Amino acid sequence: MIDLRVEFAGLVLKNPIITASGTFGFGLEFAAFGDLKRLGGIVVKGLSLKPREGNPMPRVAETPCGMLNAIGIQNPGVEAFLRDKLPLLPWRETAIIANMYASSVPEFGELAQVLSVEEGVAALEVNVSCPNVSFGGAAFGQDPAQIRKVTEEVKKHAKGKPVIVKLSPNVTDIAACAQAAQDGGADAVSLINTLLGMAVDIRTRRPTLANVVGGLSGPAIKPVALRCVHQVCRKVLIPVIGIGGIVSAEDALEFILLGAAAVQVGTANFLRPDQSFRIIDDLPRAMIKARSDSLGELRGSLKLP
Amino acid sequence: MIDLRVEFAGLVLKNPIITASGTFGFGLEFAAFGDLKRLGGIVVKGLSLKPREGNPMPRVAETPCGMLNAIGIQNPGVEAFLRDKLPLLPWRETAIIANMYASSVPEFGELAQVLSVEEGVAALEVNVSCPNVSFGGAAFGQDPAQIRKVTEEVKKHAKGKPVIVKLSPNVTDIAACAQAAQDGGADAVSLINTLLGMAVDIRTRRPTLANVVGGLSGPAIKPVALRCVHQVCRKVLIPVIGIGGIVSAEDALEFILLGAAAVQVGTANFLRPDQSFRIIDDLPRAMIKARSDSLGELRGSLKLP
Amino acid sequence: MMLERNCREVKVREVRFLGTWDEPSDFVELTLENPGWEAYLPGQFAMLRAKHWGLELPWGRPFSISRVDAESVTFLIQVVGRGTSRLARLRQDEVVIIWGPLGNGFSAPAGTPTLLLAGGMGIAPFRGYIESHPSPEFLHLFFAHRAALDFYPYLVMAEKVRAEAVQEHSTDDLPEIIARIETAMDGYAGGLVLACGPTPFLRTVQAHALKKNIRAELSLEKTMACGVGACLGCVCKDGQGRNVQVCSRGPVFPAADVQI
Amino acid sequence: MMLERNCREVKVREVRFLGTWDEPSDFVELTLENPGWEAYLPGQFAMLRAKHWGLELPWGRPFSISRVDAESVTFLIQVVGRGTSRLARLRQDEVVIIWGPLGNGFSAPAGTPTLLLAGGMGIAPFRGYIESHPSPEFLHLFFAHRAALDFYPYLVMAEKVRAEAVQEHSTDDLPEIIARIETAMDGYAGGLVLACGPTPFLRTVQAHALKKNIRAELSLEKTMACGVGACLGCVCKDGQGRNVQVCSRGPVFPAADVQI
Ligand SMILES: Cc1cc2nc3c(=O)[nH]c(=O)nc-3n(C[C@H](O)[C@H](O)[C@H](O)COP(=O)(O)OP(=O)(O)OC[C@H]3O[C@@H](n4cnc5c(N)ncnc54)[C@H](O)[C@@H]3O)c2cc1C
Ligand SMILES: Cc1cc2nc3c(=O)[nH]c(=O)nc-3n(C[C@H](O)[C@H](O)[C@H](O)COP(=O)(O)OP(=O)(O)OC[C@H]3O[C@@H](n4cnc5c(N)ncnc54)[C@H](O)[C@@H]3O)c2cc1C
Ligand SMILES: Cc1cc2nc3c(=O)[nH]c(=O)nc-3n(C[C@H](O)[C@H](O)[C@H](O)COP(=O)(O)O)c2cc1C
Ligand SMILES: Cc1cc2nc3c(=O)[nH]c(=O)nc-3n(C[C@H](O)[C@H](O)[C@H](O)COP(=O)(O)O)c2cc1C
Ligand code: FES
Ligand code: FES
Repeated sequence: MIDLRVEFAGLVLKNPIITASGTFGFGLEFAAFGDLKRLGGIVVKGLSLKPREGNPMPRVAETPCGMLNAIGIQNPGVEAFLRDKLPLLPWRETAIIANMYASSVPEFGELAQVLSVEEGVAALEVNVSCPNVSFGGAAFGQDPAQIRKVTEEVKKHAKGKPVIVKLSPNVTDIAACAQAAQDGGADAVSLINTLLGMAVDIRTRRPTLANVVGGLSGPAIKPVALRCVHQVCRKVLIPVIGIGGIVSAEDALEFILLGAAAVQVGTANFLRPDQSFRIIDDLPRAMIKARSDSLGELRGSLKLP
Repeated sequence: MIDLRVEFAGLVLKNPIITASGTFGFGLEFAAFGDLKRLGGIVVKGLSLKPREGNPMPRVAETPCGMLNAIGIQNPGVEAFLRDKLPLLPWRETAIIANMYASSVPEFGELAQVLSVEEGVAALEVNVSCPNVSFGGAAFGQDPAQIRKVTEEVKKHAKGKPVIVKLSPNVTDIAACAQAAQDGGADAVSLINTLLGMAVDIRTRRPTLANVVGGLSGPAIKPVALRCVHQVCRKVLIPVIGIGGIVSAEDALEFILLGAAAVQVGTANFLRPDQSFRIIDDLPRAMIKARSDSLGELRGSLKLP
Repeated sequence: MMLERNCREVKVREVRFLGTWDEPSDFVELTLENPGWEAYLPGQFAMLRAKHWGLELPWGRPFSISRVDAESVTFLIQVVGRGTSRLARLRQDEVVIIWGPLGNGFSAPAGTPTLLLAGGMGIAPFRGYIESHPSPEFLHLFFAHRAALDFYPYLVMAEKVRAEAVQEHSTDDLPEIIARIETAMDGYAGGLVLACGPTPFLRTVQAHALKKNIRAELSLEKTMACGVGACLGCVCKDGQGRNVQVCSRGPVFPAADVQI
Repeated sequence: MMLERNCREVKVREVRFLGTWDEPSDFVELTLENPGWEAYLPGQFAMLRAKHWGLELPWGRPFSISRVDAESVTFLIQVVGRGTSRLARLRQDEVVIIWGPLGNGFSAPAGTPTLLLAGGMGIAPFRGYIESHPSPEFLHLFFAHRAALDFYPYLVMAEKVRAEAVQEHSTDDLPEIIARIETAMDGYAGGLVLACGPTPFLRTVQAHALKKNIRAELSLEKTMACGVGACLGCVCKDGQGRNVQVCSRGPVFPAADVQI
């Protein structure tokens, strides 16, 4: 039996496969399709202080090997999450990571305060990269100075819980953003969030999404995600969580070879709702392809010319 | 018969379908597959002052709904192009656009000088966005001040030939780059060039491309390209040429609805070498879908909420 | 109906396509191996994806479960785009990935006069509804359609329950069709009206139901990415203006509780 | 051979798959309708793409033309990845997009003792080579293979020309196989050696040809996006160290003129 455990940023995960925010609901939606306890971790849907209805419909569109979403962080608010969802999740066995969305620096701090007292929350993921909200979101994520500020503020209220800063690829220099997160005290960075994209319906002559633009995810963006993770791994010392277009165990290993400590699986959960579990099942086989029985040995072992 | 002619930036094209640089060779490679005179235009492979061998192999990789390339502007040099290729092209009937690559501002000027005396060259496309060369290329393309400088320099030597500046999507604010090109005197902008990406082979534990990173193109990036064209069309007054993931006449119309004056077809030429000709054949049918018989009426007619 | 038990048993299955097709058609009856479902509620749906689709289409596609027997499950599919055209080209024994039954179903109260309003492919769920209803003699099917009647399973259904069909040849026919729908609904003021069809059709039904205070249930159609309530891509507003997932909280909603 | 004429006639065609397969296999003989080709040079290849691939795989796939007759063209395909596995699942009459014949071919001088060195699927072009050669009695086929011999068309070919085959069971067999290749080549010092196979195999042939000054031609394999010389993704270095496209300037190169 290959040991799939990974440890980083104060987290101990059964395996490096974490489900990505917004693509796995609050986990409970997937309990029928696999044993949630088997997951390395679950990042829940983005949470805000107050409930949010999100953007108007339509807010998803399928694109070649990918999809656009402009959900706009619809969520029941952090209180409802802590009251109605978290207790039902197997948080003792699987890392439940809270994905945080706020529209100002102090609000991020407040949210961190509320979440960090919860035993069931393993870590905080700071979404400074959502392209689907008009205020906050990507605005922070595209400016290293802001990233640093938000990180410091969250860290201040995190009571020692690991703080993961989730980065946007819609920037000229993502490594500089990662550096800013590290400077702000982040325990890890996760990347990438979605690429800003758009779809058009020539019949109606309207954007397919009511929000006009949305975030592109799925296999289509994996090459961009790999490049970003590569750039960031070479720049920062804190652990990196790789995200973007992962649908298979091989894909996951590609990110780990670049140096990622773990990965998140997003859009692949829509390919079929048991896909994250299948990826975990398949990891040992994929590791054999890479001629290794140790994730530690694989991590960062990419040979560069 | 629907009139497909488009006029912009001093160019008169039979139709808005132009083949994109680096994906259609010097045009001659495709003469067996369609009548080159039927194309709206041909942008030839990137040209430099001196011949270039490009990057080491492997330098292409297929990705989901897309591909990576790191050709590195292999080309026989501008002199050989003018001597051996241009005379064989139907430049009286179809706009032959020279795509220019140089590694410094003065070199861009020199190249423009050489090209602009040629009757057979309809316009100059300035590639300030190639991700596959270590010096120049994207370095210019990510800095609006540099874009402006290069544009001014090329414009100065263009002897009135239209100057099209080709923009990179690997930036935080592509509209600012377009603005810089306009400020520098560009007659049009074309976008997008490829997204910086990467692929990894877990068996060899090496990047698939010898150059490590490469440019992502194809249907996968169409949503990003549409978003960029939308942002740029709302920002600048000069004409915009839409590029990125176009494989069908419908795709082309999507860009035209956003305001593009014409489009370029790249990776689709690899789907099958007659694809650009098929797109032209199919345009009238696609226009019926959008309930129009006029490209002028369609252009920029997107209804925003 | 064992819905509770059933729901916990929703799994992703890979099943074989049992049919064959002689020629391409825009309306196909897709029969798959029964994925081990013991029960379902008519009105529920499943997400389908041919195994060979690969990655170009990352989403499954939702289809109403039309009927289920011990060996098989049947869907009625109209080809409208990329996914449906691929499904309509399946060959025998090809593998389809399926998860379901998903969502809720229509109410099926015994002994209640019930009007089934079907628009186009909206007829699909009513096939199984009729077959499993405790008192089919109380059912009345009203079917509005555009394509020729033999593209739909109308005739086999009309053998089992009282049924009438009206064809929309052009939009000029709409006022009359709407009038007939409303008249039919008026006859079920004390009973139940179930509707499944395109959104404009559902709006007609909803407006009349609310106006005349007729108990009605509507099955909604939205683009779906996950089908299990996770992506929040399929929401509609409930009576209080709050977003609810059509896939997991619907697709069937009381007409009074949903904004369409 | 009418190559000149033929080259001008290269077009993209949509042709039907004429075969059927009983069961999945890793080695398939793919026979398509003849796309209207009147002639080709053995060693030339074509780009193939099943029409139903859609957009996930944007590139066609290059395969040596194995044989052509008035009705059909045949390729020998080993399943190694996404495109070949899709081709090996084609069903009868399914449409394949094809452009070719592409590239150059092997020399076929009459009356010249010629050694055909095939490694694995590198045997494909020699099938047609043997059939169309002006003096097959001068040919000798040497075939190095890994999979069982009956996965390849070796036996039908051995009926027509002198032939020997050697199987590589493990890498331990390599030194002996290399020795046999070199010995065979030595017998053709005054003639011609043609080689098609994996790159390490070609390197062996090239090294010995240069050492012993034997005239040899090598058919190269590179990942190809366009197949027509446009993308510059398939280049190798020529004798002067300049990049040349394998698809349009090859795939066959004189052993002395190419760096592999
Ligand atoms: C609960 C539910 C039950 C359904 N039951 C049936 C059924 O029994 N039979 C049947 O034929 N169809 C049914 N549909 C509709 C079916 O899901 C769509 O027609 C199908 O997903 C289209 O897939 P496509 O890939 O062919 O189209 P695409 O290529 O994705 O799109 C083509 C066109 O169809 C539209 N479209 C895409 N998805 C949907 C959708 N979910 N609903 C409506 N329009 C859509 C697109 O906007 C586009 O205009 C149902 C939908 C839902 C939500
Ligand atoms: C001129 C030429 C003639 C050829 N003739 C034949 C033939 O007659 N029969 C035959 O079976 N094969 C032949 N090949 C090889 C064949 O093209 C590849 O096996 C095929 O393209 C792989 O496609 P895939 O989608 O299945 O693999 P992919 O999924 O694209 O890749 C799977 C693996 O195959 C490798 N690969 C991809 N493309 C090529 C390539 N062009 N050459 C070598 N390896 C590749 C990849 O690096 C990867 O390791 C020929 C190649 C060339 C260039
Ligand atoms: C429908 C949808 C909703 C998402 N919601 C969130 C969110 O609330 N917070 C967040 O940080 N990322 C969100 N994301 C981004 C994903 O977590 C992930 O970063 C992105 O989709 C790239 O990964 P993928 O290609 O594997 O999907 C969402 C993505 C999708 C597709
Ligand atoms: C193989 C290849 C080579 C390219 N070479 C050039 C080049 O020399 N100059 C340039 O400006 N763009 C070059 N490009 C970028 C294309 O012109 C185009 O901008 C990009 O591929 C996006 O369009 P597409 O998605 O339609 O391919 C190249 C693209 C490819 C795939
Ligand atoms: S389809 Fe994903 S929430 Fe309904
Ligand atoms: S495959 Fe494109 S140049 Fe050879």
